[in-house]
Amino acid sequence: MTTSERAPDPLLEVRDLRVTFREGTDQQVEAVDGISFEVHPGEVLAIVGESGSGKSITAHSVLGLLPPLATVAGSIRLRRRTSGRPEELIGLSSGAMRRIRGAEVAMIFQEPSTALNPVYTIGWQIKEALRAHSRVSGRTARDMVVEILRRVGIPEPEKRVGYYPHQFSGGQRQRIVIAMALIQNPDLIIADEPTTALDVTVQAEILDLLRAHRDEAGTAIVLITHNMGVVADLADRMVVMYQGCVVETGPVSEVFEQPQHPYTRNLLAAVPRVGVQSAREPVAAPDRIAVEGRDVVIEYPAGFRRASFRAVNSVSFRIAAGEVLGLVGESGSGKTSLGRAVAGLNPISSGSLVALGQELKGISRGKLRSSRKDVGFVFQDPATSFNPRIRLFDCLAEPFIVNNSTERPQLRQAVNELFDLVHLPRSFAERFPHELSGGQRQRVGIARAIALRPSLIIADEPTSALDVSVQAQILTLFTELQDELNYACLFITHDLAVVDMLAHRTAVMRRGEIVEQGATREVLLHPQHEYTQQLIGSLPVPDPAVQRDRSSRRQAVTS
Amino acid sequence: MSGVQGSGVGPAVDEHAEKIDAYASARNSQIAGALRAFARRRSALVGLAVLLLIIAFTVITPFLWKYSYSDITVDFSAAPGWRHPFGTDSIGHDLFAQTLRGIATSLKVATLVALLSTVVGTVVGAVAGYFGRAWDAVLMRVADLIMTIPVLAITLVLANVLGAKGSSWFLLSLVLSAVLWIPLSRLVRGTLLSLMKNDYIDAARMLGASDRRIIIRHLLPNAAGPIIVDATLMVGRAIIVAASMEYLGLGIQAPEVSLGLLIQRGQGAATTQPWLFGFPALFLVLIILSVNFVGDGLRDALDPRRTV
Amino acid sequence: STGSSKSASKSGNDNGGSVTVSVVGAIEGFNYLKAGSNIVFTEQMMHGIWPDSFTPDPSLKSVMNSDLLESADLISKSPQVVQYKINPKASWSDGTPISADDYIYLWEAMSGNKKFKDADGSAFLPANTSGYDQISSVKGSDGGKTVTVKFSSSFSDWKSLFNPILPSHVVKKVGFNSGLDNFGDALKVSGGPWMADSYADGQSFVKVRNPKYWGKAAGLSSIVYRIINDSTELASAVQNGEIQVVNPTNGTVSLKDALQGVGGFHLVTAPSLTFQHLDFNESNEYLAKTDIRRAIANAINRNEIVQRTVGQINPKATTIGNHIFLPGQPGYVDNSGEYGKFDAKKAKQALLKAGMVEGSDGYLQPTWGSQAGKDFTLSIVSASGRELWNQIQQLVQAQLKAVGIKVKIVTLTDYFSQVQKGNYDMATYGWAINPYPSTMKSVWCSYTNAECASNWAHYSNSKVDALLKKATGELDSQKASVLYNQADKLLWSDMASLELYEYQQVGGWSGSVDIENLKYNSSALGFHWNDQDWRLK
Amino acid sequence: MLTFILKRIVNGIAVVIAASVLVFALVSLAGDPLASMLSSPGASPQTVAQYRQTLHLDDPIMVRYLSWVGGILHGDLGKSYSGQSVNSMIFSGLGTTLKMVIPAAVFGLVGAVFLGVVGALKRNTAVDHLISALSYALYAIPVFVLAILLKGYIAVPLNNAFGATVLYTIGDSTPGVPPSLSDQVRHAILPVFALAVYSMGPWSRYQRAAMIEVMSSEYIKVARAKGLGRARVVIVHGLRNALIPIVTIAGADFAVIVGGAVVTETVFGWQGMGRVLVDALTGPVSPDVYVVQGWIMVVAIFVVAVNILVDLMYGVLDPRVRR
Ligand SMILES: Nc1ncnc2c1ncn2[C@@H]1O[C@H](COP(=O)(O)OP(=O)(O)OP(=O)(O)O)[C@@H](O)[C@H]1O
Ligand SMILES: Nc1ncnc2c1ncn2[C@@H]1O[C@H](COP(=O)(O)OP(=O)(O)OP(=O)(O)O)[C@@H](O)[C@H]1O
Ligand SMILES: [Mg+2]
Ligand SMILES: [Mg+2]
Repeated sequence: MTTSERAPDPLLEVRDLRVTFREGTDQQVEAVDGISFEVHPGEVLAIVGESGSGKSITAHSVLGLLPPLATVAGSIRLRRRTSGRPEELIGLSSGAMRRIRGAEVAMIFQEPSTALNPVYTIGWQIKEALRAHSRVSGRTARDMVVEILRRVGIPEPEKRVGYYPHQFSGGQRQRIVIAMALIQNPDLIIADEPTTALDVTVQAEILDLLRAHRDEAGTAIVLITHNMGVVADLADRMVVMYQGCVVETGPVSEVFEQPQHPYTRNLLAAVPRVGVQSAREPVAAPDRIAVEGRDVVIEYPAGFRRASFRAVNSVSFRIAAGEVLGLVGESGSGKTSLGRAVAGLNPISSGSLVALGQELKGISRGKLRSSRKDVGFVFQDPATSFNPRIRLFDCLAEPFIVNNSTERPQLRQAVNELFDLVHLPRSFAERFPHELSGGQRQRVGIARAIALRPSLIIADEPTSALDVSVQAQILTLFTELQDELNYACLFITHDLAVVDMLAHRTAVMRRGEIVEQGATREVLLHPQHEYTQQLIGSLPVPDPAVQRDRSSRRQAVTS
Repeated sequence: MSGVQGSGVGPAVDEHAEKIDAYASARNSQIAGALRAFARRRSALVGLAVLLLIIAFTVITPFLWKYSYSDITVDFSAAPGWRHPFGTDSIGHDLFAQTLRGIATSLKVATLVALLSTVVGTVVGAVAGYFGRAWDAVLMRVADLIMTIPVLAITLVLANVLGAKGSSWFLLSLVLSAVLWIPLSRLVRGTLLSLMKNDYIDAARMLGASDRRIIIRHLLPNAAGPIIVDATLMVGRAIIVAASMEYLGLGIQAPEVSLGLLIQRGQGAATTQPWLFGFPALFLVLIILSVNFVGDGLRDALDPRRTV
Repeated sequence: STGSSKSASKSGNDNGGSVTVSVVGAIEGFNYLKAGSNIVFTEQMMHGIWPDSFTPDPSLKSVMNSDLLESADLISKSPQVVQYKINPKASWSDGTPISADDYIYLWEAMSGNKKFKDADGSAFLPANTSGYDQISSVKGSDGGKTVTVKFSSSFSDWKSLFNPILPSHVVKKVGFNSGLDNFGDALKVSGGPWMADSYADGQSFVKVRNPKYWGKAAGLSSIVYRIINDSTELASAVQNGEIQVVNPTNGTVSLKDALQGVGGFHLVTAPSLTFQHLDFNESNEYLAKTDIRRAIANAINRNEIVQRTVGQINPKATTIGNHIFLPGQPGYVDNSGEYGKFDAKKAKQALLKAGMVEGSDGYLQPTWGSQAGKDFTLSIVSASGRELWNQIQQLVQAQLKAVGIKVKIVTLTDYFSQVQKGNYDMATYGWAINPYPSTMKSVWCSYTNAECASNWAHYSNSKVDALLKKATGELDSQKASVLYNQADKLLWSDMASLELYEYQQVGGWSGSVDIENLKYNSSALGFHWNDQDWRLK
Repeated sequence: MLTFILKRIVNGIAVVIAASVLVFALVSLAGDPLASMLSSPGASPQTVAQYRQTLHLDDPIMVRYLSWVGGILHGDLGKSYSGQSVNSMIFSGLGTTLKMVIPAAVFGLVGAVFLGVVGALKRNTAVDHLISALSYALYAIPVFVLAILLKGYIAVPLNNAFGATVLYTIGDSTPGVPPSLSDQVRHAILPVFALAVYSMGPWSRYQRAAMIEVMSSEYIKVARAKGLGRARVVIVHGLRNALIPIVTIAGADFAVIVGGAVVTETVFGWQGMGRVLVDALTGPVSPDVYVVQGWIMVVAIFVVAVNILVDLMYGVLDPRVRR
């Protein structure tokens, strides 16, 4: 079932919904500012929009899960299972709302690691959901739980029902959360970014699971996401939100083809696509080597209640001067560990790692410190990579002060030049980090990394904490600067499209090992290793037609 | 956030740039914000006001009041009245003067303890947290030791060892500090360990900053919140421990006066001559209460989450 | 006041009922004849379990225990020989007769003579050897029922000896030094109207009627001692009916007020045989001068001190005028004369004459000695936690300031070690004496003499030495008193120390019980001197 | 988990040994315990010298320490300077103290949990402010002040009103009568209350914070979205998780409660551990090294044991740390 049958009246109808938050005594924040949309039975409706645009608030107001400080106005009508008639949800008594929750409308949350209560077994928690609304005997309940776990693809469900949440991986936990929603057999599932925290390969599986359920049980799904690929994969219709308002609604294919609103256009344009931006040619003559690793092993020592752990297992690679090496791979595969080792922030346990002519294994503290000024590091999270108590001027002046490379009077000049380089107004120097937006902060992060004109930069997922549109700008800046300053770069990301845009060469990591490396174009177009192929196959493409095709092919392969 | 619908404005990078002037005026926004957050808590403000009032009162009144704490007045065992607002004790001390003196002693002890243990605790905690290894191991063992034996027992033993010398307020402060710096050093160590997970520490390392610079410029200022709060709460803790010691007959001794000592002496008369016990107890409770309110206000004000 | 009590009850005539008596302070073992365990309250608790030969009555006259002894006579004066005839019926509760062996054993234990050994072969550790160390032999005859005690030199206070006697057949086995430290079977052997029944560590002690007692049975069936830490707990405990009898203890004004505030309480305030004095350490170069000591004494208004301290506990409290006897004792005479009078003008003049000059801020400055040219400063020490002592320090400080002496108050936790080492200028503490004047000899005889172990003040006057020696050997108490008082006159004129007042005890019993025969006695026994006669009405 | 506990025990033993050496040295050097024996006239200095020898006070400190350790290895904590068995002093004291400390810890914990949970659920309402004010006040009133107030202004008037002793103000039981539960309870109410209240203040603050944090967590939202009733969400999902931090804090604070008990015992005339220590430090024969030593050892071992117990409990409460 790829298109939805339009029932005459909608399952859920949201009209002119407004949500305001009281802040302090007199301030009001309008989180949702008069939005309307509807969901029909069996339909998948995607709600997209930038971070903070009110998507989650909208979802929460349907189930009356807003915090007490929020005031809701407007109308949310749900066609009740019992009466078959629409009923107003706003202002419903808590008892009545409780009977709707789970039974008729279920919700799946973004963060699988915190959505399960850590102190109860998953079987207990699913059973609790089941028994919240129906009288089921203990044995039957248990059988039903095992059955639903099997359906969402948990191996050995008979045994695993007695496990605690921390004994599952992130993807499995999300499946369990979904199982918990499915077991109550609701008419509508609201999924709030159900795959954002997951790897692409796992994401694809979760999406398949949701699709299968919709196809089998005809459940309507509201899918909240900011990932256009996910929308293209699963949704029938979409709602685009921007700053608390709906700016555009329509069938997915129409919106993708002919976006009306400038924000939608902007959004779609900013989405990185594999193979669209031309991958960069490998550096012509890799004669000068910036980094060379041979059989690098990184181990984390045993600690309090923890065995020692080998995060990177015998990895060899090299980066030529002026070359960008993209490092991709699933979460936990050891990318950050490797990047930090190259920067000298983590020691390596065995093998050899030479960066800019300096062997890092067993290096002394003093030598390490002096060699670091030639290496820049751009951190993933712009929020924690700045000392909140230091003005940006001091922050950017620090590299010069620490290395005594610039006289005091010239500091101002040097900092101004940095601001210019990353296209920020010089006046930002007087601000504190929290007075900047995430994208701006990441620019300053890049400025700090290039301050001493290093010949090597390590960037650890520098854009994954940012919105797509901001991400695009940062990536452009990065390319510009690399062209201009011609540093060698280890660029860590989990997004193949980003690699495609930036990297001359690409290495793919899995479980502590590099399974494949080569020129970016080669790796992306002709993946050799099975895992690389899987990775590329799972990547949702922000084009409904293409993505539908891809996912049905993928399903054919996997089933 | 309103009225943007349909305006077609994309998320411009330099969206904030025009508002630059507004920001310039809020340069000291951190301090100002902290002050505002502090002022928003009425209990903290009241606590601060009461504390300052008590301190001012204690500092000024001895110059104006006709009796000194050590004077033996004509009246003895007198109930509160015009001549002696808090009454007199059985040999004729003016209890008002004595209570003021007791407050001063207790505050002196508490302040010195807070200062000393904060400085020592911060330095040791920072070293242990930052350099780890042997430093850390030693600190943690000492901390275990102190956590295992009740603070009061340790201070009792120490005060007893110091004998007569332990009865001066200065040495009493040393005794208390010798014990109370430890929980603070644990706090600093813990705070540092968690701060060190922040990328900006690694960023500073990448620039080649020295350990000293990282500790002083990047770690301690960010740990200042918990440290200041703990130092404030230490004031209350020190007052209680010192008063308990005095109550048990160790620590400050007559003719010096402290609140604990006054309470200890007055307790037998709690029902017959309630003023002997009541006034010192009242001030003791007031001081601890207001110090804790201030500490709590500071906790809110210095909470980094407030600014994010 | 209305709090009824369960324990103070009397049901039927056979059962004499029980009362709960407070004991303030820790118990350090039960053998109060042993050094380190000789605590007044222990003596009171154990009274009537181990029999006394003599007991002081309220007029402090020593009265023979006629249940234990048929007679006790001085049969020879030179050498002094005393003969005790033990009641033939007297026997320990385990059946062993009380005999001369018990007297012999006690002498051996208390003599301080190293030739006698305790059960484990170590030397005995007696709390007080005075008198026993003058005995040359103790012999039994008449089947052990006659005891003959021979002294090597005369000892006038012979009635202070053998109070009490211990069951030697038991103590010989378990040991004098350590066998009676913990409660056990050894303690259950009684030779008096009472018998130890039970002890809860540090919490309570119960003594019950001794069923085997040959004399008049105790009036109550039991006395429960409730051990508490601090006298401030007393008032509310009495008010709640948790305690019926407040054992007289050195009082404070607030304790007296608090007890007085308990409705129906029979308050007893009376002097004890402990007196407070101001001690001058004559190893201080200024205090070594009699003129300066006298001047200081004249500068001190003793009446004011009494008024502001014990006077508020007992309005009858006065200053005392004797270093050896206390008011109430037959030999007491006020010998203070002009030396004990308050006369600040005279004091000042005496100080100026002794080589002091007026300094800048009202303080005198010596023209000689280590403090020449500086404000004349003396320290006065006392122990921590002693409220009364601290109060006297402060009063002395204020009064001496008026004549230009600066007094530095020092409060010590290890007070006694410091005082015994002589690390002080002036001190204020109490001497607890028993009704026998000979005990004060060790305080006033020459500092250098070994038997004068309690003379920490470095006082030395050969005339006093001679008089005291003669007095302690004088068997006629009238004559002895005269000699003691001659010595005391010298002590006053030398201003060896300034006697201040007797401690005032505060005690009494709750209105909820009506106890017959409960009477205070200023000896160490307090209420307990006749506790076998207590009866509930 | 087993190796973890073993490690804790070894660590605890090391701590106790270090404490004993340190305390022995400190206390032995602090003043002459026999000085006050001479404070009554007539006491013989020879006897005191003899006493000193009997107690081995003139032996080198190292020798005395080792002989004490020798005794310990046989489970004998030695004798106090006045001859009593330290074992019996301490264990009788410990029994008494535990009768106060354990109910106080339990009552304090239950009270704190209750106040904290109510405060968190009624966050920023008048009820919450009232509870906050109460917890601050509780924390600010020193135990001995509270105790004096309780005695003078609660127990006495109450007993007068009933015309019988309903609440006792001294001791842990009535001496001389057969022990009964009601008697012990009536003795324990005031001290336990005074002591419990002392920790209740700060604990309720922690509990409130923990509860607020838990209630804002994702799984609470999930539980509500499942359609569970409010009570079930709060108790089964909220409280259960919010108990984990408070248990740790209460365990770590156990030494603090014991410290508070030292004072409470003094005020209420209980002859517990606190009095054993204070008497050993300030009594007639003091400082009494062996008693202080024994005290520190026993309390330290006890606190270590409680902490290990708390760790075990932590494992029960939080499956994530189970092994
Ligand atoms: N409890 C709250 N109090 C005040 N403001 C809130 C609260 N929760 C959310 N908001 C505000 O409401 C707006 C919408 O938030 P919402 O969580 O719906 O965004 P979102 O679209 O889901 O974003 P994201 O993609 O980051 O999850 C934001 O500006 C947010 O700051
Ligand atoms: N400090 C550490 N101590 C112990 N194990 C660690 C530590 N840091 C990381 N690991 C483990 O090492 C493995 C590799 O971690 P790493 O952070 O390098 O992965 P990554 O590829 O960067 O993952 P992600 O995409 O999630 O950032 C993971 O299993 C992780 O749990
Ligand atoms: Mg959201
Ligand atoms: Mg990473």
